[in-house]
Amino acid sequence: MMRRNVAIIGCGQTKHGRLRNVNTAEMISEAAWNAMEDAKVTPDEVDAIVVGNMQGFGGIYDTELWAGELFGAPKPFLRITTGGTTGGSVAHGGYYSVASGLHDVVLAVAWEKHSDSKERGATTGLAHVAMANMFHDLQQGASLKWLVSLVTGAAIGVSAFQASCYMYRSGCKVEHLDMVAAKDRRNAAKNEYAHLRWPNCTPEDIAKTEWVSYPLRFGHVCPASDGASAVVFAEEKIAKKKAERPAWIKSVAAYADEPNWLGENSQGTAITDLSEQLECIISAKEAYRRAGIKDPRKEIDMAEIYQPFPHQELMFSERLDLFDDGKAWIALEEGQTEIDGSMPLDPSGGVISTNAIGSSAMQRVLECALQIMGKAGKHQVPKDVKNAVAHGWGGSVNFTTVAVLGDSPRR
Amino acid sequence: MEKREVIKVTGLPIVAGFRWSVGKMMEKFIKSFADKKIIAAKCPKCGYTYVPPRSRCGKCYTKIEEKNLVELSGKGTLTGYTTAYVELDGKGIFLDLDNPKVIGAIKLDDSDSTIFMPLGEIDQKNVKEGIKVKVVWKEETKGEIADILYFKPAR
Amino acid sequence: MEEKQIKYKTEETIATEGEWPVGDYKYKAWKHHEEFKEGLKEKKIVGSICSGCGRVYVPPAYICGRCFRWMEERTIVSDRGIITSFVLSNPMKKGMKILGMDPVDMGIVADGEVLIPCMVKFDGSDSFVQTILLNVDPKDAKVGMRVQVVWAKEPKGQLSDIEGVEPIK
Amino acid sequence: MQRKIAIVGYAQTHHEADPPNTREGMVFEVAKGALDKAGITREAIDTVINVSSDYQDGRTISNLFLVMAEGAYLKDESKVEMDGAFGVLYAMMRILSGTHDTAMVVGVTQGSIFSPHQISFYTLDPTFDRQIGLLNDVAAAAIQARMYKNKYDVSDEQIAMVSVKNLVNATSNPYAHRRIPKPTVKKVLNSKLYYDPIRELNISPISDGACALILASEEKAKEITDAPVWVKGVGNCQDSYLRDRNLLKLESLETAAKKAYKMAGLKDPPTELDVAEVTERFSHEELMIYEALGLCKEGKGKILIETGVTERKGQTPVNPSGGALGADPVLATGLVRIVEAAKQIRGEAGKYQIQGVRQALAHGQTGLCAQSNIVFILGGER
Repeated sequence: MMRRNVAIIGCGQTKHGRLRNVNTAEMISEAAWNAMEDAKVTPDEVDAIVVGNMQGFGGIYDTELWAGELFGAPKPFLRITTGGTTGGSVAHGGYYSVASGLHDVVLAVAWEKHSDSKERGATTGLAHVAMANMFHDLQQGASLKWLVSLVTGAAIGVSAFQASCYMYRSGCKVEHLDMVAAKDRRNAAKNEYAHLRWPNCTPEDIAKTEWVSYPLRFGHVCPASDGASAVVFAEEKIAKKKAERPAWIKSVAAYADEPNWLGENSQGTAITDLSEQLECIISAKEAYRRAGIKDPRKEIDMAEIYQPFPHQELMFSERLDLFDDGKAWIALEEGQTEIDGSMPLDPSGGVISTNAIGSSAMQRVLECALQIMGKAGKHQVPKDVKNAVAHGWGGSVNFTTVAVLGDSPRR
Repeated sequence: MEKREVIKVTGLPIVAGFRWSVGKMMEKFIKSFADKKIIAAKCPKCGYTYVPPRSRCGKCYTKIEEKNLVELSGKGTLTGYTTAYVELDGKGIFLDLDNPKVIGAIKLDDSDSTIFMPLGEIDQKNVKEGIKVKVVWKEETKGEIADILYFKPAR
Repeated sequence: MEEKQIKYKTEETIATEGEWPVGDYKYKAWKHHEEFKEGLKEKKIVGSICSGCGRVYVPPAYICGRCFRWMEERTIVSDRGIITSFVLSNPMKKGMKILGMDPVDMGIVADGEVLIPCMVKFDGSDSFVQTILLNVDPKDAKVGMRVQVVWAKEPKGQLSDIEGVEPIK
Repeated sequence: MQRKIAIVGYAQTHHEADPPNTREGMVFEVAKGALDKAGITREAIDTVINVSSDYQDGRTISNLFLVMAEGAYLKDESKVEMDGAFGVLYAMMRILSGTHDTAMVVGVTQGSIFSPHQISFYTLDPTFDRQIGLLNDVAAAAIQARMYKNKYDVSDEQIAMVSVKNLVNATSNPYAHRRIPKPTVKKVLNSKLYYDPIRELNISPISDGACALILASEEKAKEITDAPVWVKGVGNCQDSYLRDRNLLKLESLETAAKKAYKMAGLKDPPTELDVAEVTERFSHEELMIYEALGLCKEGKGKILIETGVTERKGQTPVNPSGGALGADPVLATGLVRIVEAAKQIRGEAGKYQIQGVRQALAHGQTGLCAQSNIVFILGGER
């Protein structure tokens, strides 16, 4: 069958940070309107809207029922919500909406407003992922010491354990995590939409921050941001008419693994290495196959990786087949992953600098699109970006979204 | 098969709390309650008037700014209603009400939105679509949503 | 150092409040932990074994998603295994509040104690169990370390019967 | 549509108030059931769409724990957090794009663990309506029912007749939840009053339930089954928020239906549709649905119910399975409607089979007073 080509023709986002002068509806609509204006389309030209956020964080259920009119309702709406990968999944939904032939122009919007939660940071939402399990364990006579160890030791959830696994697997050291964090904070300083910006940040600066729980320091951890991002997808003819240099979606893939941490109500799962990330390996493989990419290391020019914690940038760059398993830290040491390196990773500063969870994986797609369209401004990578890969990660370390974007349609 | 029995798991008494920033338009709206005023946002293009105010017209997508805020009289027409014999307890249980409450759908004069507010000082028999109603404020208003007590028949 | 970081912030408007009573859900679960706890009473670690792929899940799981079938059989795995990952807490301090509790005051942990939450893969199982690494200097904690269960003196058939794990001497 | 798509397998649980089953158990039961029905194994599925709600399940990212039970291990997976029928739309998009050939959609809700009515309260504008604290899905529906009654002179008895029809139908559906012996108008009008004029038997029950459905592209469908049910048309639309919407009609449903009819090539839906399965959370809503679907003129829904047009023996039977008033596992309900419509086409509806069904409609909805609607047109012949 003939496949329909789909491109991103416009991107919009809010500044990220603590946005206490707008309500959620206004925040979402700002990003949506920025994207529509960038794409030079009006709501009347938009056929359908795909939305998503992580509902537990903002305390509102199906926010678009209330907020939809500010950016396009009445219209077909589709809500897609998959945890950390939500933004990536929403972008995939936007792609499929157009690729299906059911719609020609689709707006995809994703957001989070962490500051609406009374608890600090993202704890409300994150705790709720495990809440049902925790209640169950306590009812089954788990000790208070175990609970305290869970809450204090693993305050940042499963990621610290994952860092421990990854460091054992790859031989990388905490110093490498410091280097990743410093690089991303410097990149973020060039991105006016980023939440946490730290010009001239050095690994030594990061190393001076306190431990959250070893092996992760405060300097390694993402902030809890408010913000929204949006992109407009269009079919080939419209895309060519509306955009000078559209960012073509060559493929998307989002494979699910067994939950890596615990199963439903703390049943065992058959995974012991949190850094294996089989779902990412398969998603990447499928995405490259669908995009016609044979050698990602040669054909991919840059990547936006979902890395709320620095070991994840290294780990996922390997799972995305941009480096050998366990060897990304060597590329890091050689400066390959810098903004002017041979394989720039997260020139936007990534999730480690800006984490409005529901929007974060959408931001990766948006940032790749900006790089291809040449609209990334101060954090535009110096080399010509022909193909880019956008990654999202979430669930209980078992969901991955991958999108391959390019400067030309898939042949 | 008997192995697959099911138990119920109850939680700790934890409540997730939220505090939603209301944005500039809503802030004006709520704060003006202190002066016993109800304001609305009138679309500069199509004229549709939103109460509570919002920053973008849902009908023609025009941006609405603070200069487009208008003051309403606090009087309006009842366009629909229901008598509530139950109410949710916040945990999902419908509790019986000893004194049924009347909820009114009210279109305030010079506005196009419908707001859903309690009705008071009215006999249930007299609740009818089309009757005129007006806002009843707390004696001392502070600029918060609770300043509005209910709506009552206008005459 | 903090001052070098720029964090984006806006002025504040007023806020309205609301809640979500997450503690009021009445979840449903299998009795998998009942089976697990029965074993603990006799210092045994029970897992479920898939008749399709032979994987052993600890605590018992009911569905093997790989083979797409129920797991009816149960098996006992060793109480020895290896550390697959661990993290270190900051030293516990008096006055710390965790879920509204002061763990030092309550005698749950010692003042200055560093907790080592860890994941252990018991020999004969394909899962990890999250527990605490005990009786070891935090500096000596390592992934790959051989450990054994520290059992409660008198197991009562509850999850806390496994107090943690310690290095095998 | 750029590819033809068919329903090739399905399964649902027996919907109940509080069955001794877990979320995981229900999902596994229907996923396996749908595969068995289609006569294929998990390996034949390309992509899986989960339909569930974090608020309903009390777990953030609730779908992550269901990956294994729904057969999504190492599959291209996603989750739609609306009615299950929207999940089917997304699964269709994935097949239509040419990326996938087969898809499984699994929807699940356990009303027993937390009330969907409370969750409906969380959809309100948090800066105003949620603070006033009066509205929820039932209260909003009551205001709508009252407006509708007054505008079109509809009696409580006529509205109760919808409940009676669907509850009578539910008695012969083994999967239905609410089974009351010999439902009558009197029983409905004597049931507990919630928000006037809405009584207990005007409201859909709170159910635990799951439903799964397998879709396939034309080529795959023909390999899998001799009795594919083709998706001939689909349309969806979301209306404005409650405050700025005309509550007297379901405009977004009308838009959705028109789109679906056009795609399916229907010119005169009332005569061309042999049966409809719709999501009526409240009995008055079904009358409004008749109107929005174009089965009758505005305000004339009462005539269809009075004259028996939508009875099982009528010209256009609506909800022969008992509809949402018979069982409402919220996020799975629209999915169940599609399955019930497909069963009618395949002649597998048992005691409530309508004779000679060739074309059927299924409807799902999300939001207060049916704010977001989706319509499917299914057909048996090529």
